[in-house]
Amino acid sequence: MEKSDYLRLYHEMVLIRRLEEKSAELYQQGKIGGFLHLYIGQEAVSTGLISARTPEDRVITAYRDHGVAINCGLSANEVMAELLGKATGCSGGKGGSMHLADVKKNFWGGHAIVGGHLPIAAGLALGDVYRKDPNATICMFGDGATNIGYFHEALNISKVWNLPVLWVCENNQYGMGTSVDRASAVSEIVQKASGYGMQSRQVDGMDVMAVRQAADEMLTQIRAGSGPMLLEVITYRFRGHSMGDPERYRKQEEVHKWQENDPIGIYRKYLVEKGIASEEELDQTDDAAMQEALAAVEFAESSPEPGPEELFRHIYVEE
Amino acid sequence: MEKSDYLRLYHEMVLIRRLEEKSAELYQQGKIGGFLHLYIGQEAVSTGLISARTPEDRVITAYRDHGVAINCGLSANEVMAELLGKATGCSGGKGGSMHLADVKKNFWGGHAIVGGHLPIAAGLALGDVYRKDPNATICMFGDGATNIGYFHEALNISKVWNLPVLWVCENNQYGMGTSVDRASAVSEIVQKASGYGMQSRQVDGMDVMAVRQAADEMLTQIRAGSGPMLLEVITYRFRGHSMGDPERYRKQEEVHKWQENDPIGIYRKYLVEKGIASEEELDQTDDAAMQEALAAVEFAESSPEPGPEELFRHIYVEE
Amino acid sequence: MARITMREAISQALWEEMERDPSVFILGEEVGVWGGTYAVTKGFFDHFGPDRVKDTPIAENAILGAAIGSALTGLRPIAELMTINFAFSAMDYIVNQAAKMHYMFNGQMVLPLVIRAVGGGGRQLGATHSQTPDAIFAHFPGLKVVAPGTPVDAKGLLKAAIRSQDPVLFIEHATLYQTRGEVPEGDFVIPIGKSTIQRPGKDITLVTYSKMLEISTKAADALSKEGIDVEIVDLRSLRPLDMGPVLESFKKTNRAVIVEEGWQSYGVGSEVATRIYEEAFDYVDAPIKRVAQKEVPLPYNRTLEQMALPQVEDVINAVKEVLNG
Amino acid sequence: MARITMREAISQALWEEMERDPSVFILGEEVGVWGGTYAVTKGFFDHFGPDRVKDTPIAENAILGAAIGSALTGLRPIAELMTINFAFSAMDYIVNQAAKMHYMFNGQMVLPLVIRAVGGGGRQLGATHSQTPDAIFAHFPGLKVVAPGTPVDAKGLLKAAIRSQDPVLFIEHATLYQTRGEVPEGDFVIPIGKSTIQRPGKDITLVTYSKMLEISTKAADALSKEGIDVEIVDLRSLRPLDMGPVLESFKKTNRAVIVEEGWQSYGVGSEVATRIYEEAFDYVDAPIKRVAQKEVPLPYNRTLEQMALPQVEDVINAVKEVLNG
Ligand SMILES: Cc1ncc(C[n+]2csc(CCOP(=O)(O)OP(=O)(O)O)c2C)c(N)n1
Ligand SMILES: Cc1ncc(C[n+]2csc(CCOP(=O)(O)OP(=O)(O)O)c2C)c(N)n1
Ligand SMILES: [Mg+2]
Ligand SMILES: [Mg+2]
Repeated sequence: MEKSDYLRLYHEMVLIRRLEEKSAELYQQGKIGGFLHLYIGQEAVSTGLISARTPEDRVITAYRDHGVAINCGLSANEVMAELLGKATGCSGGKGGSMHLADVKKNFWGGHAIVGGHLPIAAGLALGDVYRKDPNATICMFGDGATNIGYFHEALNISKVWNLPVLWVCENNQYGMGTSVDRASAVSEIVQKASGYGMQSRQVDGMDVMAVRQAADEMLTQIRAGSGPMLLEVITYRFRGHSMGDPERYRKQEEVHKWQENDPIGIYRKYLVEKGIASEEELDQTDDAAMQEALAAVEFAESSPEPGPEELFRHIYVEE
Repeated sequence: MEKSDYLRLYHEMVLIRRLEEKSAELYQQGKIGGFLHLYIGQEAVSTGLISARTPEDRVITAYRDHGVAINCGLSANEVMAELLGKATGCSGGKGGSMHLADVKKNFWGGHAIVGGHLPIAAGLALGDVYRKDPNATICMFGDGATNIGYFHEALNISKVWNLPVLWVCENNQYGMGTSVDRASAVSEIVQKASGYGMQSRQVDGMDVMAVRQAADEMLTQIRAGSGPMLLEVITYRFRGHSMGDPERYRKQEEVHKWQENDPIGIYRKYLVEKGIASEEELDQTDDAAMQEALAAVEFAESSPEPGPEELFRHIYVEE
Repeated sequence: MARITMREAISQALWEEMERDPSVFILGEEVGVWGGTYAVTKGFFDHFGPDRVKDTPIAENAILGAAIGSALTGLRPIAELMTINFAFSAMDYIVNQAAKMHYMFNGQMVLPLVIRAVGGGGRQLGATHSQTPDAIFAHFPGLKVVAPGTPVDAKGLLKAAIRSQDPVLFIEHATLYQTRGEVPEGDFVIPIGKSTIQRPGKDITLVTYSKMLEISTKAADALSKEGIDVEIVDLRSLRPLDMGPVLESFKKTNRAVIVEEGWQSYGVGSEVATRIYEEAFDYVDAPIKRVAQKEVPLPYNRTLEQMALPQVEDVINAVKEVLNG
Repeated sequence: MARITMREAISQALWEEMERDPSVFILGEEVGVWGGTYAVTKGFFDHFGPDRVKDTPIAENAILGAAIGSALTGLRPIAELMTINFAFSAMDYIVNQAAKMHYMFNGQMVLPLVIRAVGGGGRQLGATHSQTPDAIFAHFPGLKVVAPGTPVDAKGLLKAAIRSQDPVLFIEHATLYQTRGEVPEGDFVIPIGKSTIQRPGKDITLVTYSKMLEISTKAADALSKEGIDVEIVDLRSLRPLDMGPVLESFKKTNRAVIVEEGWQSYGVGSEVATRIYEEAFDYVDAPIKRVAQKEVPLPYNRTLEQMALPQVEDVINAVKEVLNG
């Protein structure tokens, strides 16, 4: 990795953080509607993961998708505009926070049915296999999603058909208010791989470099034909499940303990200690990210709403 | 086990065989309609299994249910009458071959949606737990059913809630025309237990005593609060999936090889070799079973059809 | 009589039935520790404990399967689907298991089961999370489908559903939880399968249910200022569908508009309209009109979403068209 | 023109499209080695190989999810549901994913996808396996729902579905596979979304589709002997629903009966009837009648099952009632 790569990852993580802080404010102001699921605390996961993909590798995730979108190369502007439901949003304002996507950047969305996108990920990978394209598909989902039937059918078929999928479980300890041990028969999600005869690995999701390395190694094998693998990433969401979560299910001390392991702080420390970047350089990146976030808000707020004719567009390709 | 117990099991197995042979004839004559899934070759599984239950233990299975019904104590008459759609059938002629049941005998059916009855089995067990009744629920299903989401959700929740269920996979090598290795990521179904942190065991399904023993040991633990367990029973269906199966997916030699391990033949040999019963006694049992099967056909054929008023009965309890 | 919210009314019904009958219990995602994502079961977990207020994994099939199975053993489960959109993730249990088992096994199996599901659009939740697909569930004999529009109906009908021996899908509209209304104190039951006149009038019959009762009432208020006297019939349940009050009203007014939140095609309006034509043809003075959701997946953007949903204006216009028709 | 069966017609459409376009492939339970449980894809596996004729586990969500995902990458999957009843086991993929993705992502995602599903009752398969729930799928904008009644339509419409850029649910009636009809040799396409007059007549309009076209035709034959001249309109697709030929016919005959196999409530008949009343009210000479399945889960017993399904006699009686109405 070049220095610029290191800085790029740092920039992405900080940008995601700032964008989401801003979006929380806009939500409070009623400018964002619907559900808003913040990724704050989990930025190292998608940042590390996506940094290991080639542009041809496909990415698909659940509704907690702001970070992934940024990592996949969507602009802060089009992400923020989508949250505000504007015509300039990446989904034209029709999708909202849970449905970011940019097919040209191989980011296949943002999906709101828990686990529902896993079988679809298998299909994306099947497309590559069918055409003999040596790409991988990265499919991210939460710990809660591993208990639904979709997970089972998708993992099973991916192994039977030897599909090039990296299944990535972001174990942030809770599905809404239900801790892993109250919802899953096994508390180590990696253990679920054995029911599919699948290789698996567990990694610290607060350490972007660790995530990147694991993803890199696994994706390399997958692209070479190893078949699907399961990666469990241990992480934590610092905020509620979505805006308005009463958070009765966890203690503030627990949150604070995890916050001490802020993935941005850890990475910053790593960069400085390894002599890759100076505090000043990182401060500059912080500032740049803040400016970008503010500009995105400005862009989104001043963007036009989709026109009324949009209501009946895109129901079908062929009317 | 008393001698009469041994003979009872032998009688059940032979009776199932004869009844099904007869039902195949009646199907050819057009007297049975719909789907007819024969259990021939698998008789040792349900016979051994159900022989280990207490009357309070609940039993539920898929559409391949004639054997289970007999083992649960339904009469040959009411089973055969149901196959012919008669008013005297155990489901009043409304259910047919796939929907035998007798709630009073704790046989909760016959279910036609693959894997669909597994979550329901979890519910039956939940009922017992809720009332603190120390019963087990025995839930039988095929190898093919282990690939559907229902299986996953049911096994997971049964473990999370520590439900007293004995999950029994009858691995007869195929789901319709698809062999286990073409459908399942792991060819040993027992291996799936590890994804649920569940105890499991594999047993020879052609050996009724082996099945009985495994079931007995596992049920005893389950009733004592061990939580759910998975039992894989290795077996084979000698006939097609249902009537009219072209059987393009397997070789006749394979079928013949398995037929050499006829569970009835094996058990008969066991009884004679152990000196538990004489050939003559077993011949008598054979005859009795044949008579019972013939009488059941006679009963069913001479039974009345459900009257037209039945069409609108039982849509709701409260109209 | 107290003026309480729909949320309180539903909460009371659940609480009282659980106090009354120990075989009643609740299961679903976030019903326990969280207190229900719409706060309907707030406080239940602490009071009734984890065995009677069961948090589940995200596994809709397991939830409904467990509900069905335990109902078969004589319990009275109330399964909560966080939103009705997730019913599609466990559709088989609703229309192919719960709706069929009593009949298919010749009455042997009895399923005293309630499935509570939160429905409706209007909160910018996007296309997959904003549906009002009530009609498709009502298509299936064997199931009862209830969707109250007022707090009192919610309480009385939910109690009836819990005490019913049959499987009931009970649909609560997310944007009605704050709606207030008079609800008698203490125990009362409103039988399932009875439409009712919510507002008497003589010029035209509005047939509606659930959230659209609110919209229809606002339209009626506005119309009354123009001297148009609207009668509103609330279906309250889609199966059984009680046409009695609808026909009675129609035979008086000879004109009708049907207002539903879901899509028009193959929806509630078409069924009700057809039944009116079949059973009161000679009373029809003008073609019946339907007001329904535009036939699009519901968009996130607020303006577009509101364009797609039936508005008070739409009802007013439809009424005027029918009166001039 | 050859007289071939519906099975052959469907088989030909699949075969020819796979020969024509390498991005077309088939996946589903028993479509390969077995040759399709209704023998529709017999011989395909040997000819096209396992990559293009993919046997799947029993996992309807994986089947439809894989179809959707691969369609997104530009392939043209044809996913087979062994019967439409199993659609309930993967409902979300049909109504909440396939039907919504193009819209929700603002046109970015394109899903050239066909879901073939075998539907219908009449073969004593019992309540869970005998349904005709076509209307509930047609309720959802974003999906196209096609259900042909003749071999030529089956072939032409299936080809159109395969070439379509939109997700299409293609419903084949199990008891029509042996039905024969004239089918032109070689390539031809019948556009989706066009109703058609299958039998011209002047006294009354029968609106129907799929299997009920056969029943309606028999009824028309019988009625013609009594001098009653029936016009039959075949809807062919339920979404888009093309009312053009229906209204044209109705404006001529002024009387209609709608014949569908599924349950009456919230079904096809109510939608079509309501549309006729809305769009041709002044032409109505008598109340429109619906013939449909009795509102019961379909029983196994043959006599009861046939009692529940619409019969030729039912259509004849309905026609006479409308003519005398
Ligand atoms: C099928 C389905 N059931 C329920 C929900 C409601 N729901 C949305 S997010 C969520 C929790 C998911 O938890 P997890 O998979 O761990 O992801 P996280 O939110 O922690 O990122 C639930 C229950 C849904 N969207 N889809
Ligand atoms: C959800 C669902 N999908 C498909 C089917 C059709 N089907 C009936 S039996 C069967 C094979 C089941 O195989 P297995 O579970 O191994 O049981 P076996 O028949 O071998 O006893 C299939 C695919 C069904 N009934 N339900
Ligand atoms: Mg989580
Ligand atoms: Mg099998």
